[in-house]
Amino acid sequence: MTFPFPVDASLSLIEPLLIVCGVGILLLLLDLVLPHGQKHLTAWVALGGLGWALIRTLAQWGLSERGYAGMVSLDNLSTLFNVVFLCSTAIVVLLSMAFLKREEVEHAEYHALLLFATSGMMMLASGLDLITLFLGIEVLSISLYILAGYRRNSDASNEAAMKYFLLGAFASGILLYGIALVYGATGTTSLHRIGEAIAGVGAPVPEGLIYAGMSLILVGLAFKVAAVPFHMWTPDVYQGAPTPITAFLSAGPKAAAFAAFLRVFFIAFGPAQAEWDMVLGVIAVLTMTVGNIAAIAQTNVKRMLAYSSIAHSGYVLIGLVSGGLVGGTGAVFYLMAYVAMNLGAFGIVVLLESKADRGEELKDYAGIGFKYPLIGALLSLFMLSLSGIPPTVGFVGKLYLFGTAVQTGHVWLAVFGVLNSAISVFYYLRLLVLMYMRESQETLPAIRIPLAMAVVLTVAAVGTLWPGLFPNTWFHAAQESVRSIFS
Amino acid sequence: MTEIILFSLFALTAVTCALGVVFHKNPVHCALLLVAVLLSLAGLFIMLHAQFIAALQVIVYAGAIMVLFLFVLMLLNVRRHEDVLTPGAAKGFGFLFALIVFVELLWVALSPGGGEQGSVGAPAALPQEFGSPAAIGRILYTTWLYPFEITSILLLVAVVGAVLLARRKFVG
Amino acid sequence: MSLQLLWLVPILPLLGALLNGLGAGRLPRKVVSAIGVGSVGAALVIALGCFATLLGMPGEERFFAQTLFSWIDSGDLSVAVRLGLDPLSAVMMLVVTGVGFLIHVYSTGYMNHEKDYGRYFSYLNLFTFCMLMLVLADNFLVMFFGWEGVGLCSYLLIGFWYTKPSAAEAGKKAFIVNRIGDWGFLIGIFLLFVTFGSLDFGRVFTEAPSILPLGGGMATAIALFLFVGATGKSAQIPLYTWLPDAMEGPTPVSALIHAATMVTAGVYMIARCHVLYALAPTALLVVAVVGAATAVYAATIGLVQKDIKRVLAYSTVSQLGYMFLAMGVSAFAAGIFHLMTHAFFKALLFLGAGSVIHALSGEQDMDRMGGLKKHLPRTHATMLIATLAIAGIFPFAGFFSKDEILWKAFSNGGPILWAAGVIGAFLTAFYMFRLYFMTFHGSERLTPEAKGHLHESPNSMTIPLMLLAVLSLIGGLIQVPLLQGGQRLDAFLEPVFADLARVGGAAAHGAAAAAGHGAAHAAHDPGQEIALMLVSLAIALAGIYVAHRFYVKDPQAPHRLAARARGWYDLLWNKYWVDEIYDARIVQPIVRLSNRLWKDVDAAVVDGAVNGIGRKIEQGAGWLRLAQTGYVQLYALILTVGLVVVFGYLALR
Amino acid sequence: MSTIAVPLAAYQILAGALFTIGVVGVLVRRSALIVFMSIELMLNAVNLSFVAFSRQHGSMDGHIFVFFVMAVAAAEVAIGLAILIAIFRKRETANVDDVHLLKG
Repeated sequence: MTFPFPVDASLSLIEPLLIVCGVGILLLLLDLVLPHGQKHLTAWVALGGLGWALIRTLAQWGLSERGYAGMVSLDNLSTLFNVVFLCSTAIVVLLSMAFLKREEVEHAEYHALLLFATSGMMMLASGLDLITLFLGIEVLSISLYILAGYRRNSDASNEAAMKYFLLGAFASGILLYGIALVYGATGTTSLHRIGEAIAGVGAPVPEGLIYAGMSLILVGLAFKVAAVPFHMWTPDVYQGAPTPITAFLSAGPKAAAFAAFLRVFFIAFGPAQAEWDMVLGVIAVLTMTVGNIAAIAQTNVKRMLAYSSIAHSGYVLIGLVSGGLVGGTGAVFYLMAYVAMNLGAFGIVVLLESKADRGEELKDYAGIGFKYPLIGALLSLFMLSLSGIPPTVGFVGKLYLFGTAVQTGHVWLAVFGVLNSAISVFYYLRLLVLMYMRESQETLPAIRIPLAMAVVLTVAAVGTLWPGLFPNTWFHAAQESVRSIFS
Repeated sequence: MTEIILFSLFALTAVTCALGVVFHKNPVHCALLLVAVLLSLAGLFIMLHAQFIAALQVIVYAGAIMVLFLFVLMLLNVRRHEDVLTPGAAKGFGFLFALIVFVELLWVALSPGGGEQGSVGAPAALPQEFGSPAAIGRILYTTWLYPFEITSILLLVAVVGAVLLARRKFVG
Repeated sequence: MSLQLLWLVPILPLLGALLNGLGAGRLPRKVVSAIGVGSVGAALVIALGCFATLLGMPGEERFFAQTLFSWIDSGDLSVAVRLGLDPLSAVMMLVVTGVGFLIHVYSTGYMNHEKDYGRYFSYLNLFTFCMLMLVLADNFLVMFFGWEGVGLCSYLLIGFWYTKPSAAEAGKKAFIVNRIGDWGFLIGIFLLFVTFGSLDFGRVFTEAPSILPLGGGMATAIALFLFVGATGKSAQIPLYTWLPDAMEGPTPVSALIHAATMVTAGVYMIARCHVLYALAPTALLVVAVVGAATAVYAATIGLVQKDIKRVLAYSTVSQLGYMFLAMGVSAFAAGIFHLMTHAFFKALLFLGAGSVIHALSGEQDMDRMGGLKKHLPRTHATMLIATLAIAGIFPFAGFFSKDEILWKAFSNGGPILWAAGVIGAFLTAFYMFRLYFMTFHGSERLTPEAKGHLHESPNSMTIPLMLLAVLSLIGGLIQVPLLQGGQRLDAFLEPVFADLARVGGAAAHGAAAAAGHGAAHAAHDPGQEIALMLVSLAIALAGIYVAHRFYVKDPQAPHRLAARARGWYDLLWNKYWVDEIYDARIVQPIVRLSNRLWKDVDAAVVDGAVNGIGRKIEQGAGWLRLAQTGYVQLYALILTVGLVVVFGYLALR
Repeated sequence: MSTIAVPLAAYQILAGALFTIGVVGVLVRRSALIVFMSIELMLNAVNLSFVAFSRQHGSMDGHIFVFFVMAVAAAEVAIGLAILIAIFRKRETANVDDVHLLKG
C-alpha cells in the first residue's frame, strides 16, 4: 500500500524548531547520565542548542515558503520572531545560572522546559492555522505553568503556578470555543481561507457565528498578551514566579502571543478590521492606562514591572489597531525594543535579589546607585528606555508607534499613548530617585557580577542604546517581516 | 423520530449531570457525574457519525482522564464538610455573567445567519467512510501531520512537568 | 572658518561629558575642570568662527545644513540627524556656548568644595550638548531629542544634591511637569508628520502656507499643541510651578539652565515655527495672552519672596512671559532679542546671587543679608548693572529689548497687552531693586557664622561676572531703535523671518485682527515710539524710587504705619508722610495681593492642581489594587465580564 | 439516516449550555478539583460543537480537532493535578480561594 505522504512536509522548513525540540529531549536524556552536582552543565548544552538554532534561523532570513498542508509558514515574520525567541531564551538561560545555584534547584528539566517553551513560541510565530496556533499556545503555556511553579518549596511560586494554570486553562477553553465557531462558520481553520471567506470569496458565511468566534478568539489571545481586562493573572504570576522565569514570561511568550495576534487579526480577520478596530482600540487604551496607573502604587519591583509589561502590551496593541504594513511594523519594532530593555531590567532585578525573595522591594533599591555605579547606570538606562526617553530604543519605538496611529487616523490612540507614557515616567523615575537620592537603610554588600550576567547586561544595554541611535536595521527587519505576511 | 428521542435523552442527561458536577457536594460524585456527561456526549458523537471519536471519548476521557481525577481525589482525601461554593458577592455575579454568556451564545445560535441550517447550508452528504478510524487516520497522518507531531511534544512536556512538580523531593 | 566644522560644536561638549562621566571620581579636579571648561570653550571658538563665516556671506545665503547620519529611514518616515545653521540658530548657538562657557568657568570656583566635582561637570557638559542639539536641529525629531535631553539633564542637576529630600523632589517635579508639556509637543509633531509627511524644517515651513489654510483648524491645533510643549519647558502658566522649585539645584545650574538657556527653548521653538503660528492667529493670541498674564502674575509673586534665588526664579518666569508676549504679537525678532539680553543679565544676576550665597556660606534669605556693598565690591557693581538692565534703564541691554517688545505689543497687539507689559515693568523694577537694596544696602543682618568668613569670591567667579556685566551693559546696542542702520539684529535675523511675507502679511496683522484692534500700526511712527519709551522708562524709574524709599531710606516705614494715628501735627511734620501714603495705598495692597497670589493661587490652585492630578492618579492606583484581591475566581469573573462585553459588541449588533 | 431530524442549532445550544455550566463551575466552586472538572466540561462542549460542525460541513477536520483537544485536555489535567498536589503538600488545602498570598 502506498502511503500518500504530503509532499510539502519538508524538514528544513521547521529546522530551528526541530533543533530546539531535539536539544530539549537530549537534555532530558543527559539528566540520566550526569552525576549529581554536574547538572548545571545542562545550561551550556541548552545554550549550544539555542546558538545552533539561531545560526540556522539567521540563514533562513529572506526565505518564504509554506508547508505541511499550508499550516506552517516560513517567512520573515517567523524568522524574525524566532531570532527574538532564541535570543531571549538564551538570555534567560544565562540569567538563571546564578539563581539556580543560589536556590539549589539545578535540574536538567528546567532547561528542557525552557527549550520546549521556546519551541511553542516558534509554533506560534509560524502557524497559519488556528489549530496549529492553539497547540503552540498549549505547548508554550503548559511549559510556563510548570516553570512558574518551579520553586516547589515556595508558597508564592506554587500560588503563581496555580493561578496561571487555572486562568490559562479557562482562557484556552474560551479560545477553543472561538475556533470551533469560526470553523463552523467557514468550514476551515486555515487563516488564509478564513480571510477569504470573510472577504466574501465564495459562498456567504454566517456573520453572527464569525463575529462570535472572533470575539472569543480575541479574548483568548488578549489573555495571553495580558491586555486589560484579561490581565488579572499577570501581577500575581510575575511576582510569584522565580525571577528568571518572570523575565522569560515578560519577553518571549509575550512576543509570541503578539505574533499570533498579528497573524490572526491581519490575515484571518483582516478583511473585517472595521469591526474589531474599535474594540481593540478601547482595549489598548484600557491596557495602557490600567497598567501604568496600577504600577504607581506598587512597592514590589517584580510587581511593578508586571504592570509595566501590561502597559507595554497596550502600546503594542496600538500598532495592531493601526493595522497594515505601518502598524504591524510599529508593533513588531516595539516588541523587539521592549524585549531588549525589559530583559535588561529583569537582569538587574535578578542580580540584586538574594535568597528567599529578599531584595525585591522598592526600598531595597535605596542608595544602590552610589554603591554600584555600573549597575545603577544600567538600570537607569533601562528605566529611561522603558519610559521612552531619547536616545533609547524605547523612544524610537514609541515615536514610530504613535506616529503610525496618527497616520492611520487613530489620533485618539496616540493622545492616550503619549499621555500614558507621561504617567509612566512617574514610577520609572521613582526607582531612579530611590537609587540615587536616598541613602540605603543597611550597609550593602559588595556584588560581583558573574560573567553570564555581564553578558546579559551588555547585550541588553547594547540592544537598548544602539537601535535608539541607529534604528534602521531593526526597522527594516520589522518592516520586511510584516511585509512578508501580506505577500 | 428515534433520533430526536435519542438526542433529547442524551442532551438531558448531559445537562443534568453537568449541573450535578458543578453543584454536588461530594467530589467523588462530581467525578462520576462528569463520567456520565462524557458518556452521553459519546452517544451524541455516534449520532453525528463520529464513531472513532466516540470510542476515543470513552477510552481516553472517561477511561484515562477520569481515573486520574479519581486517583488524585483519593490521594488528597479532601475533607467533605466545607462550603461548596465560594463565599461573598462574587458568587452572585458569577451566576449573573455566566447567564449572560449563555444568552449571548443562544442568541448567536438562533439568530438568522447563525446556527440555522439554511444559512450555514444544508448538511453535506457524507462519504462512505465518514468518521471511521481509517479515514481519520488517513488525514491525521497526512494533512494534520504537523499538529499531530506537536501533540507529542505537548504530552512529553506534560509528563516531565507532572513528574517535576508532583514528586516528593528533588533528587540531589 | 569652514562651516563644515559645525558638527564639532555639539560634539565637543558630548565628548567632555563622556570623559568626565567615565572618569568620575578618578580624575583629579584640575583635569576635570580642563575637560569641562575646555570642551565648551573650544565649542565657543568654533561657534564664533562659524558665526563670522556666516556674517561674511550674503544675507540671503546664510543657510547651512550638515547631515551627520541617517537616523530613521523606514520608507514613510525618514529622519536624518542633521544640523542647520541660519541666523536664528546662530544667535542661539552663541548664547548657549558663550553664556555656557562663562558659567562653566564660574563653576570651577563655585563648586570647588564639591565632592562630586566630576559628575557635576559631566552633567553640565551633557546639558550643553543637548541644548546645542536642540538649537541646531534641522528637523523636529532631532529638536525633540535635544528637548528631552535638556529636561533630563535639568532633572539630574536640580537633584544634584540628592541628599536633600527637597532637591530630589524638586528634580522629580521638574521632570514630570516637563513631560506633561512634552506630550503636547509630541502630538504636535505627529500632526505635522501626518500633514506634511516629513519633519524637516525646510519642507514643513516651505510647504505650510500652501498646505494649511490661514486660520484653519489643523494649523491652530498644531500651533497650540506645540505651545503646550513650550509652556512646559519655558515655565508659563499653568506649567511654571517647577521652575521656582528648581532653585534647589546649584546656583550656576540655575543660571545656565533655569535662566539663560533651557527655559528659553520654548521661545526659540515658537520663533522657529513662526510660519505655523502666522497661519494660526488664534494660537498667536493665546500665546500673547498667556505670555502677558505670566509676565504680570509671576512679577507680582516675586514681590514678597525672601529667598534671593526664588525672587530671581519668579523674575525669570515673568521675563519669559515677555518673550512669549513678543512671539504672540508676531515680534519674533524682538522676542529673540530679549531672549539674548535676558540670558546676559539673568545669568549675571544668578551668578551674582551665587557669589553672595557663596560669600555667606550658603545663606539665601535676604532678611539675613544687607550692607554687603563694601564686602563684595565686584559682585555689587556687576549686580547693580544687571539690576539696571533687567529694570529696563537706558542704556542697559534690557532697556532696548524690553522697549521693543512693549512697542510691538502696543502697535501689533493693542493697549491692553501693552498695559500688562508696563505693569510688569513697574513691578520688575520694584522687586529687583528691592532685592538689590536688601542685599547690598542697609544694615548688616548677617548671622554670626556667615559674618565669620565673609569674603569676595575668587577670580574664577568674578571674571565671568564682569564679562557678563559688559554684555549686559552694551548687549542692547546691537539693536538701537530709531537709528538708521541701528537695527543690526533685526537685519541679521531678517532672512529667517522673511518667509512671513508669504503668509500674506497675516503675521503682522493676525494677532491684532484677532484681538479686535483692526488698525494695526504697521507704519513706523517714531513719535509714538519715543513716547512709549519715555512712559516705560518713567515707570521703571518710579519702581526704583519706591523700592529705594522703602528699603533704603526708611526700612522702618511699614512698622511706623501703626503709629499713623498720632495726629495731624505729627503727620504734617513727618517728612515721610508721602511714603506712608504710598505705602498704605500702593505698596501694601500690592504686597497683600502678591502674598495672596503666592499663597493661594500659586501654592494652592496651580501647584495644587498639578499635585492633585498626581494624587488622583495615585488614588486610582489604590482602587486598582483593591480589585487585585488575590482571589483567582474574581480574576476569572472579571475576564468573563470582559468576554461578555466584547462578545456583545462584536457579535450582537 | 440521510435526513437529519435534529438540527445543527440544537447541538449548538446544547454545546453552549454545557460551556456555560462549565463557566459557572469555574466561577463559583471552591474546590480546585471541581474547577478542573468544570474546565473539562467547557472543553467537551467545544468538542461537541466541533463534531456537530464537522457533520454539517461533511469534513472530518472537526474530528481531528477533537482528537487534539483530548490530547490537550490530558496534558492540562496532568499538570493541573500536579500543581494541586504540590500545593496540597505544603498548605493542606485543595480550595482555590485559600490561595491568595499574592495580591495588590
